[in-house]
Amino acid sequence: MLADAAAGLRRNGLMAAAATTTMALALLVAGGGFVVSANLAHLAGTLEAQVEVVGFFRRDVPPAAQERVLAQTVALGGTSAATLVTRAEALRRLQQTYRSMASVPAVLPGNPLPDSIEVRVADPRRIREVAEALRAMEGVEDVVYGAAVVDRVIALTRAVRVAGLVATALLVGCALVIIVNTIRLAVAARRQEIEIMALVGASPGFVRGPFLVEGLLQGAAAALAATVALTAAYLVLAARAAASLPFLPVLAPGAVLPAALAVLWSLGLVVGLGGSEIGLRRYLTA
Amino acid sequence: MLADAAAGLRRNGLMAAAATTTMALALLVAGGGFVVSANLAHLAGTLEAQVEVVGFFRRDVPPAAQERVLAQTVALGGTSAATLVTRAEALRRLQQTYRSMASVPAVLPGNPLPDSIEVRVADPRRIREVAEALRAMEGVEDVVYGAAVVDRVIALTRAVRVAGLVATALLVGCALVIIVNTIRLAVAARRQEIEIMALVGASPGFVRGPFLVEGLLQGAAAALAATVALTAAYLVLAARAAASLPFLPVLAPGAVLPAALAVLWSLGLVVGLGGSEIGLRRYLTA
Amino acid sequence: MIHFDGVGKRYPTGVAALSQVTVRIDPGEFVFLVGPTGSGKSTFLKLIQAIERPTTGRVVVDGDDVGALPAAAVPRLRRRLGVVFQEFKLLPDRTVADNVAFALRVTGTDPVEIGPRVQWALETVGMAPRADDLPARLSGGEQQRVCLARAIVTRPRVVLADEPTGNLDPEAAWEIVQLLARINLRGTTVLVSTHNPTLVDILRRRVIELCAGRIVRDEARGLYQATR
Amino acid sequence: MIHFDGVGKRYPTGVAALSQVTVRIDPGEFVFLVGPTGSGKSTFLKLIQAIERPTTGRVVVDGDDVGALPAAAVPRLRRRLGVVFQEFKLLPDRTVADNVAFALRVTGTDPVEIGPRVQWALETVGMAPRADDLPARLSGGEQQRVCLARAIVTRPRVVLADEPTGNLDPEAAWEIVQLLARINLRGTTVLVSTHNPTLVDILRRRVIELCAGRIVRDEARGLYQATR
Ligand SMILES: Nc1ncnc2c1ncn2[C@@H]1O[C@H](COP(=O)(O)OP(=O)(O)OP(=O)(O)O)[C@@H](O)[C@H]1O
Ligand SMILES: Nc1ncnc2c1ncn2[C@@H]1O[C@H](COP(=O)(O)OP(=O)(O)OP(=O)(O)O)[C@@H](O)[C@H]1O
Ligand SMILES: [Mg+2]
Ligand SMILES: [Mg+2]
Repeated sequence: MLADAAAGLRRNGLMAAAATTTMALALLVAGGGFVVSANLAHLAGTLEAQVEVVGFFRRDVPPAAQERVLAQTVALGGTSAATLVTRAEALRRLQQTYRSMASVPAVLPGNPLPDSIEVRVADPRRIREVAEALRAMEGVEDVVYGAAVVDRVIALTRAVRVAGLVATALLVGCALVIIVNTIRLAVAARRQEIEIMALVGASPGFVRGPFLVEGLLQGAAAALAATVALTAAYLVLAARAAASLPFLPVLAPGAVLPAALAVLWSLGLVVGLGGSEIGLRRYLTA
Repeated sequence: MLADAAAGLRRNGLMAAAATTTMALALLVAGGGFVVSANLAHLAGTLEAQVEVVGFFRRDVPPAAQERVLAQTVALGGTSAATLVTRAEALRRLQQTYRSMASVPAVLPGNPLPDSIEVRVADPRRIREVAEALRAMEGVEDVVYGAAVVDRVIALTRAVRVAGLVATALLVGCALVIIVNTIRLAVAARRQEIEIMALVGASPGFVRGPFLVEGLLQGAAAALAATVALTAAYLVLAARAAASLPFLPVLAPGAVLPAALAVLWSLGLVVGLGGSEIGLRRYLTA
Repeated sequence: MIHFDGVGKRYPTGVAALSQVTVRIDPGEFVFLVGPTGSGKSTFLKLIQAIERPTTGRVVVDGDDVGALPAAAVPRLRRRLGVVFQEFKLLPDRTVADNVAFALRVTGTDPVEIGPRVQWALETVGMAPRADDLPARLSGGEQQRVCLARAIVTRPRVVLADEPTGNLDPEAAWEIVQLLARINLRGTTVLVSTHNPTLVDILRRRVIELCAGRIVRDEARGLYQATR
Repeated sequence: MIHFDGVGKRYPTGVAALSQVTVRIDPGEFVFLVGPTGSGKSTFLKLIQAIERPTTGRVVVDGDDVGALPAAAVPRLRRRLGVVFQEFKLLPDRTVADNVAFALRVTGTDPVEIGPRVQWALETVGMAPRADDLPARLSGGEQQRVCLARAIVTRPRVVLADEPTGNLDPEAAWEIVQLLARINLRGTTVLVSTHNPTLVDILRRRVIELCAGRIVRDEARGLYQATR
């Protein structure tokens, strides 16, 4: 049966080549969509991880009390990191940002900034809760968490995830329809062959067999080609991105390619087989 | 000839439907790629427009001298905006950012911040040049422009533009190959018809005509379907994005759809016609 | 073997191709099916193969009610029949040998047997030297002989031949009919539709004449024309 | 009209289908082309239509050297010929009337003329009642008559008919040949390949006999068999 399928592919060279190329391209588009969407989701996650709550201490709170607040905060759960920042450190950072303030210490009688605690929240939707708890703690004068920024990040990450999913689903759907149509056309071009097979007494299984194996082989060939192209492209692009955009979090090839290739291969094989089946059904009713 | 083409499409209903759907989907993917890439380029442009150079004045520079610096800066060319920021305004902004500094005026003998000039540069690659010119001006003590941030933005926007172009080119290329293959398969399924036409003395033009018109009609139908889908999707998504991500610069439908649809229609028509032509050539050599 | 019982066949277009056909063909018989163009000969043969189903009456082949045969049982029926189609129906992209071998592979014949049996069938019809040609490279008569080779290669119990000599010169036609007669001598039932009076008149076998879908004559040792 | 001058045709497979064929057919002649299966009759007719090109010699039709005809001039040649193909070559997805009309539309006939002329052609071959059927719904003989209708509908100056009676009963065959003879009386050159001795023997027209690609006989008022 494999030999039959191979012979069939050879006889219908042009048609098989056209169908396989089309499938490979469709799979590549779907796989590319998957990879891009995974990276967007990763970017969203990274953004979320950067959202933080800052609590300012009253000027009279001693380090020991600050340590207690830190412990209580960690005990709250839902935080991914919490650190104490002294007023000296805060001034240093401010001076770094606004270089012209380098002269402040000389001008001022002392450092006007308060000590603070910086908390990163694992899930940005819990940020309000963490902020309230922090505000209620002893010695904490004020809590800042940039509500607007948090809302933006939450909205952005949700949008990015939804857009990624929708785009991938759309591309996969398109790939599916394109592949099924391609195989259906290829089968239509061979309806005479199918009719004659039935007339000399081939069982539906015997007629279908080689076509299904052909479909499977085409699916596999297309998936292979798409695998090579996608892997090569991603390796090159990820390396480039890492070199020229170090601050952009690009997923390591090992972290995203296996899943993308799994999608691509299942799509290729299932559709190669299913497309042949659907294409055949039309000519096997008699 | 139009009637012939329409009759041809009716007779080959399933095949024509399969080919047209495939084309529509391929065009949709290509058009979607174009729209997304245009938006990424727009985002990159917005980021670039936000890069700015800040010059700090010595504390003794009078407003008139500051105005002269402003005029000289604008005269430099390559800037898209330049404004003077008084030390009072600067302090207000700082207090807005760091709420705990609300108490600073009470604590301090005076406002420690300098007057400044903020310059937006049209092309971020010219930023260094502008910064140097500003630094050389009379009364300017220091110039800050976050070289690291500028480099990042330049790298990011270049990456985004290249990625957008590459993705669009790839998707358009895929759409092209897919469409040509589809039409070729559809023509292959009708080689008998083509052969008989030639045998009864149809001129190549007469044989080709209806097929080409059919290809053109299919291309137009596919482009129409893709137009409807893309426009609807973009209107909905752009409205959504504007509502929930007000800070994300999404291109107005009127700004991006015309170009995308032009790409899509030219692709649909040219490939519908060209694909038929290529598909036919094989059977008209005899 | 083959039994038509009050069979009528009306095509969806409204054409009544056969009406009230009742006839019995016994194992080992040799039957000529004659009649003018459009009288229903091909339809008669198609009903036996379950390519078409009767609209009234019953067609029984080898004990199976063909009209009521489930789709899954049709291949088994067709494998027991060797058929020469009026329109040849050769696969255009396979060689002559492959076309003939095809009928064997479909029935799951032992692969080592296929080669010799294809060779035998092609030699029998005189097409062995063209085994590796594609059908499009053969003349009409040559294609017809390949069809006959495909029909007999499975050594079926029944051979149906629809106009198997239409494209053959008288000599080649006579050889083919003699071949069918030899096959018949081995016990195979043979049913041949033909427009060739000479063959029918020389062989003098059973003749069933159709006219406008009805059996108008059924003679044991008939001629092409009814003897008035 | 048609002039073969030392024509040889060797197919790429190495088969020499015609060798050293020299013959002249004048306008208004009626010629039977006979010979055993595979003797080169169809090849002879294909050379006239520029479906195949001669490997040696010249084929001249109506003053044109067909073997050297540029591809762009081939359609003009074919439109002057009315052809009945051995394998019918009807478009399976168009009605009988559309198939016949097709030959007219190809030649750019005035659309208002097409209907009546198709009607005339179908009536001439007795297929007018089936004008709206698809070819697959016709019997073999009916399809053959549609082919003939398509060949004559353009009122060509030459009609080539390859085995036009292979699927017809003797009566229908006789009608078709009489029809061809009537067309010939109007001045049309007619070239018919056939395996039917009766037709040839009754009509007694010019007979060209091919054997293994060579002309072995060319008689003005010949019989199917050479008279010894
Ligand atoms: N699939 C079909 N649909 C509709 N009508 C059909 C179909 N097949 C055959 N017919 C009609 O049924 C009648 C009998 O056809 P059939 O093919 O059985 O004739 P036949 O005796 O084989 O003729 P011939 O000698 O020309 O081959 C004809 O009028 C034909 O047009
Ligand atoms: N396209 C082709 N390629 C190779 N060989 C061919 C081709 N067409 C015909 N032949 C061979 O050329 C020879 C003559 O064929 P042709 O079709 O002219 O015979 P014919 O006289 O028409 O026979 P028939 O009466 O059986 O139709 C045959 O041996 C045939 O196999
Ligand atoms: Mg018939
Ligand atoms: Mg021939």
